[in-house]
Amino acid sequence: MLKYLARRLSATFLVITLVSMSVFGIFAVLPMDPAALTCGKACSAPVIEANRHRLGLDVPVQVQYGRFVKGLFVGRDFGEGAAAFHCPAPAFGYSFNRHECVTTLVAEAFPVTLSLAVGAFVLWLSVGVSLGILAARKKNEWQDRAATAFVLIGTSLPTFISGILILLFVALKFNLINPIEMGRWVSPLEDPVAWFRTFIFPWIVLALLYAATYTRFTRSNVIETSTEDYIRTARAKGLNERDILRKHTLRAALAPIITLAGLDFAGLLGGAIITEGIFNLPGLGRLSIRAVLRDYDLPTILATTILAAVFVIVANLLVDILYAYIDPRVRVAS
Amino acid sequence: MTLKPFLEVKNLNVAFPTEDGLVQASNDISFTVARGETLAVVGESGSGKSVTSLAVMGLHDRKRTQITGQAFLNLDSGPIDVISADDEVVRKLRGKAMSMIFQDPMSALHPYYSIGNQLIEAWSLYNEGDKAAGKKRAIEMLDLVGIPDASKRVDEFPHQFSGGMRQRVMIAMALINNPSLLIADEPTTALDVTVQSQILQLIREMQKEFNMALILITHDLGVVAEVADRVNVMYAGKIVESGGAEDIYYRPDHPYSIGLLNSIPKIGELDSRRLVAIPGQPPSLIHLPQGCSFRARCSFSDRVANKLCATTAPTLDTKTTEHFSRCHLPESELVKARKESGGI
Amino acid sequence: MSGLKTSRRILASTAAIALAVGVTVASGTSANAAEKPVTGGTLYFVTNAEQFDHIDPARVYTGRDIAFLNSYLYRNLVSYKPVAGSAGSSLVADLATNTGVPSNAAKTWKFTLRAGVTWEDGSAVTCADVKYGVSRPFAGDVITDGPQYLVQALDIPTDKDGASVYKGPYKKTGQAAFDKAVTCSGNTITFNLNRSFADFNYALTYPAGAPVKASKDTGDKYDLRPFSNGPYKISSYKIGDQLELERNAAWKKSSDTVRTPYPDNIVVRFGLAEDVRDQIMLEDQIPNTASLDALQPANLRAFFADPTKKAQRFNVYDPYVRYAAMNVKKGHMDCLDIRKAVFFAINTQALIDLSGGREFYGDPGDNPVKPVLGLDYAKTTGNIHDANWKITGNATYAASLLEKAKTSCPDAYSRATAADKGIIWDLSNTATSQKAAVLIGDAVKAAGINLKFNFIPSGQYYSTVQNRDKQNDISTAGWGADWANASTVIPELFTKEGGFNLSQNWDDAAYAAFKKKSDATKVETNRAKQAKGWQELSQYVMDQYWIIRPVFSKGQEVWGSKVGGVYYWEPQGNFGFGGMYVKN
Amino acid sequence: MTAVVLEEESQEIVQRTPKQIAWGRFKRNKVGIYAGCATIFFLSVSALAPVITRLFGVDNHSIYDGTLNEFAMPIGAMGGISWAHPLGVEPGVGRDVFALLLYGSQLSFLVAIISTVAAIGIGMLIGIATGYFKGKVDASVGRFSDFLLSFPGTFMIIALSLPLVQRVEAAGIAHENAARILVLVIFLVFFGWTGFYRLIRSQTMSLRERDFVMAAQAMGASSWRIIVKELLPNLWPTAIVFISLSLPGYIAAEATFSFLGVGVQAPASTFGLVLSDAIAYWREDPAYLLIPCTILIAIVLALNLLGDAVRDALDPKAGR
Repeated sequence: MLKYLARRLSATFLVITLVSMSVFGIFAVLPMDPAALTCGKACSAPVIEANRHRLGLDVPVQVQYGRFVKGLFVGRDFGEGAAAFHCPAPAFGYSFNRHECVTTLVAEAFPVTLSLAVGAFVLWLSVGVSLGILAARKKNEWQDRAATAFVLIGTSLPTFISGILILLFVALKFNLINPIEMGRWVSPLEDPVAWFRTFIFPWIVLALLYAATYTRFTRSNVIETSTEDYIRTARAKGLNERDILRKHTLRAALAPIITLAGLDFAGLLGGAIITEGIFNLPGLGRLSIRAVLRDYDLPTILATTILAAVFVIVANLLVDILYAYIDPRVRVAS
Repeated sequence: MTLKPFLEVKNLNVAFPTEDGLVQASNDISFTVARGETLAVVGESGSGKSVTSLAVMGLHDRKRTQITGQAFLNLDSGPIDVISADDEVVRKLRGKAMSMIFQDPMSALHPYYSIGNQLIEAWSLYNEGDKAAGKKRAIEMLDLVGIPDASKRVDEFPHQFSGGMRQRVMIAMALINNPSLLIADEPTTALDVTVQSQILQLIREMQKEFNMALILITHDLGVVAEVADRVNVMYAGKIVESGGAEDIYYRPDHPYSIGLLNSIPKIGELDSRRLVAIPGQPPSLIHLPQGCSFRARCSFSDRVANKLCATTAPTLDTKTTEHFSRCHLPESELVKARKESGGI
Repeated sequence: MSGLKTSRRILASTAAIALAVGVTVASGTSANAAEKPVTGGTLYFVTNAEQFDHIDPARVYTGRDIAFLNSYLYRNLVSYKPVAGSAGSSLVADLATNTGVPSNAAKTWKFTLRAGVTWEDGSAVTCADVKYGVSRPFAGDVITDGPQYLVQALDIPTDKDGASVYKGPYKKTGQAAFDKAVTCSGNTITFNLNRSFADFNYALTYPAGAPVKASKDTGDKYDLRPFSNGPYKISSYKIGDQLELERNAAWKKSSDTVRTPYPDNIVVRFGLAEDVRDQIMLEDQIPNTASLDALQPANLRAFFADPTKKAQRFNVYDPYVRYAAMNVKKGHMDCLDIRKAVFFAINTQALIDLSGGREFYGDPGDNPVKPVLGLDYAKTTGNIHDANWKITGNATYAASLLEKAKTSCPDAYSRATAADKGIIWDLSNTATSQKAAVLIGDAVKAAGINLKFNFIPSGQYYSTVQNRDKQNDISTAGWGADWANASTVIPELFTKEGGFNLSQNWDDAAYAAFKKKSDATKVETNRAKQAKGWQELSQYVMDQYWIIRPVFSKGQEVWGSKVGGVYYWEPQGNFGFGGMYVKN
Repeated sequence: MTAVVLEEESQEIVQRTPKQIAWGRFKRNKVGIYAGCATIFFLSVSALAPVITRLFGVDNHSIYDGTLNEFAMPIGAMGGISWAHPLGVEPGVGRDVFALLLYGSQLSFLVAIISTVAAIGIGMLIGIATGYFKGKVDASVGRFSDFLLSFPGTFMIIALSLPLVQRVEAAGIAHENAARILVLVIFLVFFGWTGFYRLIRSQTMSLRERDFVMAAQAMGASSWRIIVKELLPNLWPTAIVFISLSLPGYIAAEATFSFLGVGVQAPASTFGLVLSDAIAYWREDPAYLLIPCTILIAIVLALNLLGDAVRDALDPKAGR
């Protein structure tokens, strides 16, 4: 197990390195010129040049990458003379458009996205899994049909539509949110009620989409597992149906959901662009979209992209470890 | 036989409604089996062997199955008809009064739980006592079924066991609560030939040890010879022949039984005779043909007068209670047929 | 909305305004003079924007931001008078005791600082602070985006690229030259300029000339937390979230004749979705709120149609002229007939309707200079006064111009008509622009012109089109004068040195003469003569069709029922923030 | 029970081909039939957009004078619905919404179908190759697909589409909307093929161990022949199920991206563009928002239902 962990960890580290290098490379070869884009109104060639230097884009991409990596470990200095300042490690760079170390921006945005992801995750997992189990148990009965209808509506509604409809025709129309506070970050530790009110509609929108997938997935897994020989064995032993479902069917049927859920959750941690946009949530998704569309803020773009990838990669690792914990076959085989 | 039967099955029918029609999987099945007795049920796959025993165990989904008839378990407290009894009543019989082991030991154990865990779970259903007591009993049972180093292996997981070992575990699990009836559904089919006989041997020992009624389901008549007291031969959902093991072996009454016997090799005769497979496919259980359902595959049907096979389904000939069959073929022709097909 | 972000502000002249197309200013309601302002409470502002473009005084350049920050956070040597109407355009002394004393043919300007003005930490605002503040815009690598008037006007040598030898207070390169140009003597600061600059004090209404305390300067990060010497100070500012102001205890009413701080707290809420912002205003959900943006056109109409909201809105001509700049660089729109053909083909009416109609969007204009500039505006001839011009577009006439181009400039003709080529028009990527593109495309197609559109993300629009290599044939734009002189319009828009030249016209045959006249007009000291020069240059620009279909645009502001004291501050084209209070 | 089902199937195999069985199952699924009809309706209506719009006497580029009031809002109830303009007119401009959506659905279907087919083609090719030949290539392709999965695809499409479109245009490969569609499709395929690849790879690996493939190998059949004759026929049901389940996803994705400003732009129009425009008018002209919403949902729903029915018919174990 330890050896397995060590191997997985080193592989993960390698993938993270590769991903960050590719992201760097991809954004470096594109014909966008952040120096020109952020150079302001009085832009001339020398100003663009100075700007390029200020942004650290006047050196080859591998040097930029080297600085980036170094900054992650020891921090980074920006500016010159009396205007110089330091971003402490882990420094993802400095956003000249927002006058902040990117790490600070990310650290401010992360709790928002985390709240969004966790709440939506809990909601969709509980709704999706319980509906899926219900539908499987009541196969072909009205409960199953209702769950199927829910699944279909959920999967057929792109989030931008459900988000807008819920925002415009429910939340705003019936004054269910305080519009001026809409999307404002409130820590759940300080004001749990306000936090809940901020996130409930975004949670619903995201959960609507994901819960449908999970209902479908759970339903078919439970049905499939129910036909397994070992379920028949459990029944032949004389176990009652409740225990069979709880101990035998669900354990096996829900294990694959861990993989799915882990990756979906990690994907959300990278930022839910559309939902955050519609509900005004200052999370990672809005941070990155703003960086792209408003001012092409390269350090922020790089940081959020790499971070989103790292979330998925790390989730992959965690899911595998968790799976090994749950499924003894994986544990020993590895 | 004068033993009081432990299980009495009377006119059992099992049918599954499907989109294509009603599948009549078990058709008018009656048999008995007593404690200490071994009943072998033989037939091709799909002949209704498993369906019948699953019905006895109450393992069919009642919503999707039509079951009629009766199956009495003669318990000390009095007989119970498991077909008409409540689900909950039948559930409490499973594992205790009757147990079952299945064909494929590879998939019959839950992959996520340790062997010990699964055994203890079965044990604790009918026994008071803490986990340690359950574990002690589990190790004891594993020892009994011949798992070496049981006290250590009890904590291992199914995938760490070989097929034969898993089947031993299954047997240990089925017997952990001293059942009166064990149904072994093709317990050796999925195993290596060398292991097969060990497992059979084990089942037989266990039967003696626990004085159980044993129903051994198999498609392999060869297996039956050494262990069975009685044999039921099933075809297309019906019992086509029933009798003592010797009767079936040496005096098979039904062309299908004859065919089955011909399809197994006999020790010492390996080279002298070709094995003969029964031609054709079994009929659809949805639209059973009129007349004898084996007719199409029977090489002797032309010897029956008046095309009787095509028009009338043969009934069980119950002239003796020990050996009977569903066949129109006269006794004289039978003797001939036995001879022609290999001189049994 | 329209995606036309305008970069500068305009000053309305005090003179009577002659309007081009006979529409008078739909004046907004102003506060009831009899009503007594209330002190206390929290005043909210809502906006769709994620942030103020800048709040570092050296970098602020948009009228709204200047008006806001100047009313609450920091003080300049001189300010516009915080009153409604044309009186608002006059200068008043603020940090200084006077509005500046010019000498040496307006090449030297002296200001004497008022006593008793303090920073938020209680320390006095000194002449050195003003000097330091003025030095910051020279650090072009740190202080971006701000106005360049001081950098250009101060008497400091330039290198061969035309850049000042002084590199700002961070690097201190060329500090001696700066120290010579700006000198402090006691409470008097002297600016030595490199040319006669009769309205230099107007340039100092920009906070780029405001004091900055050197010890509090954090370079780039000063844009998040400038040190206050006004009646409020920043208690928190988070981009994309909100800016909160609280009272600055160190500010003394006695030292400030300009500001009237009524609310206890001021909160600007950023990044609200447009629907949410509109909802708040339409339903008066937060009555102590004013919107920093105009509402979406459809909602704007609803708001202005509601008689109960009569006292919560105004609708005025804003400082801007919105237009389409023709890139006349060779290979682009270098053919006058084609430029004219596009202009005459366009359905101006439909475009104006799309953005709110004449009532809210504005009127077709005939000049890069807006009538509110008074002196410098005169009705031009040609363009919208041409007999062939129709407000809904004149495809037939446009086609005939195109036909003329066939011989006058065959290359441009083939480009404009060939199916696989076509003229490319830059637009910022918004829903309204996409629709405008449909309207424009449909109209010019009827004349036989093949027009394509390049949609640029709105945040990057101006930086993209100002990149001379990336600008396409036609770019939508907007501009407002920096103060009441077309010297902040014509040279900025149409000379190579200008800060906002989207015409790239310096290779145009007509350019040399234009440039010569522009330079001469800029240094003309006789204001009447100068105005005449700008009028003639405007006519010239319009005759060359370097810009087409100018619109003299309008702006709307709305506020909640509990906000009082609102007036339109003409020189800033925005709220007079200082007068606003929260009603009981 | 298991035994019986097996028997039932073995019985049927004798009598009917798998295709017939699947069709038989599909025919019994009423919802699937309705969804199929609806899908055919939507597909043919959008394919015939030029004909149908002509029948209605409208088109998607004309600006209809007199349909808008002086505020550029549609005259008449429900966004200006009338006999002449069955779904109303576009506020601000005055084009016919029905024609806009018809042509828009054409583009949506185009993007979705090309993306699906390309993603499946690539996934199939690589899946079979890696699943059949295994080895180092398999391992590295597997890693690469893991690698791809970790990228935030949606965000990267938004971040990179503009510069990529410029590249495509500069290279003269395609222009304007064609270039935008090309880039969008490439992106969708680039991030979309991995799912199908994994599925096909694992199926190929299991098929590879099946007797009939072993037999073919033993008989000395070439790899190519085995792939074409033995593997492909057994993989097509998976492909069909995947196509029918992916299509609605791609339709929704196209709408989402054009909503976000990636993908086609004016004067062309798709659901996403119309919806992003309609939000500004939701108070004054809710029909302009709700009608395209409803139609888009109906299309995606029909495709989803059809996909479910196809899956049930071809792969009954997965759904039931």
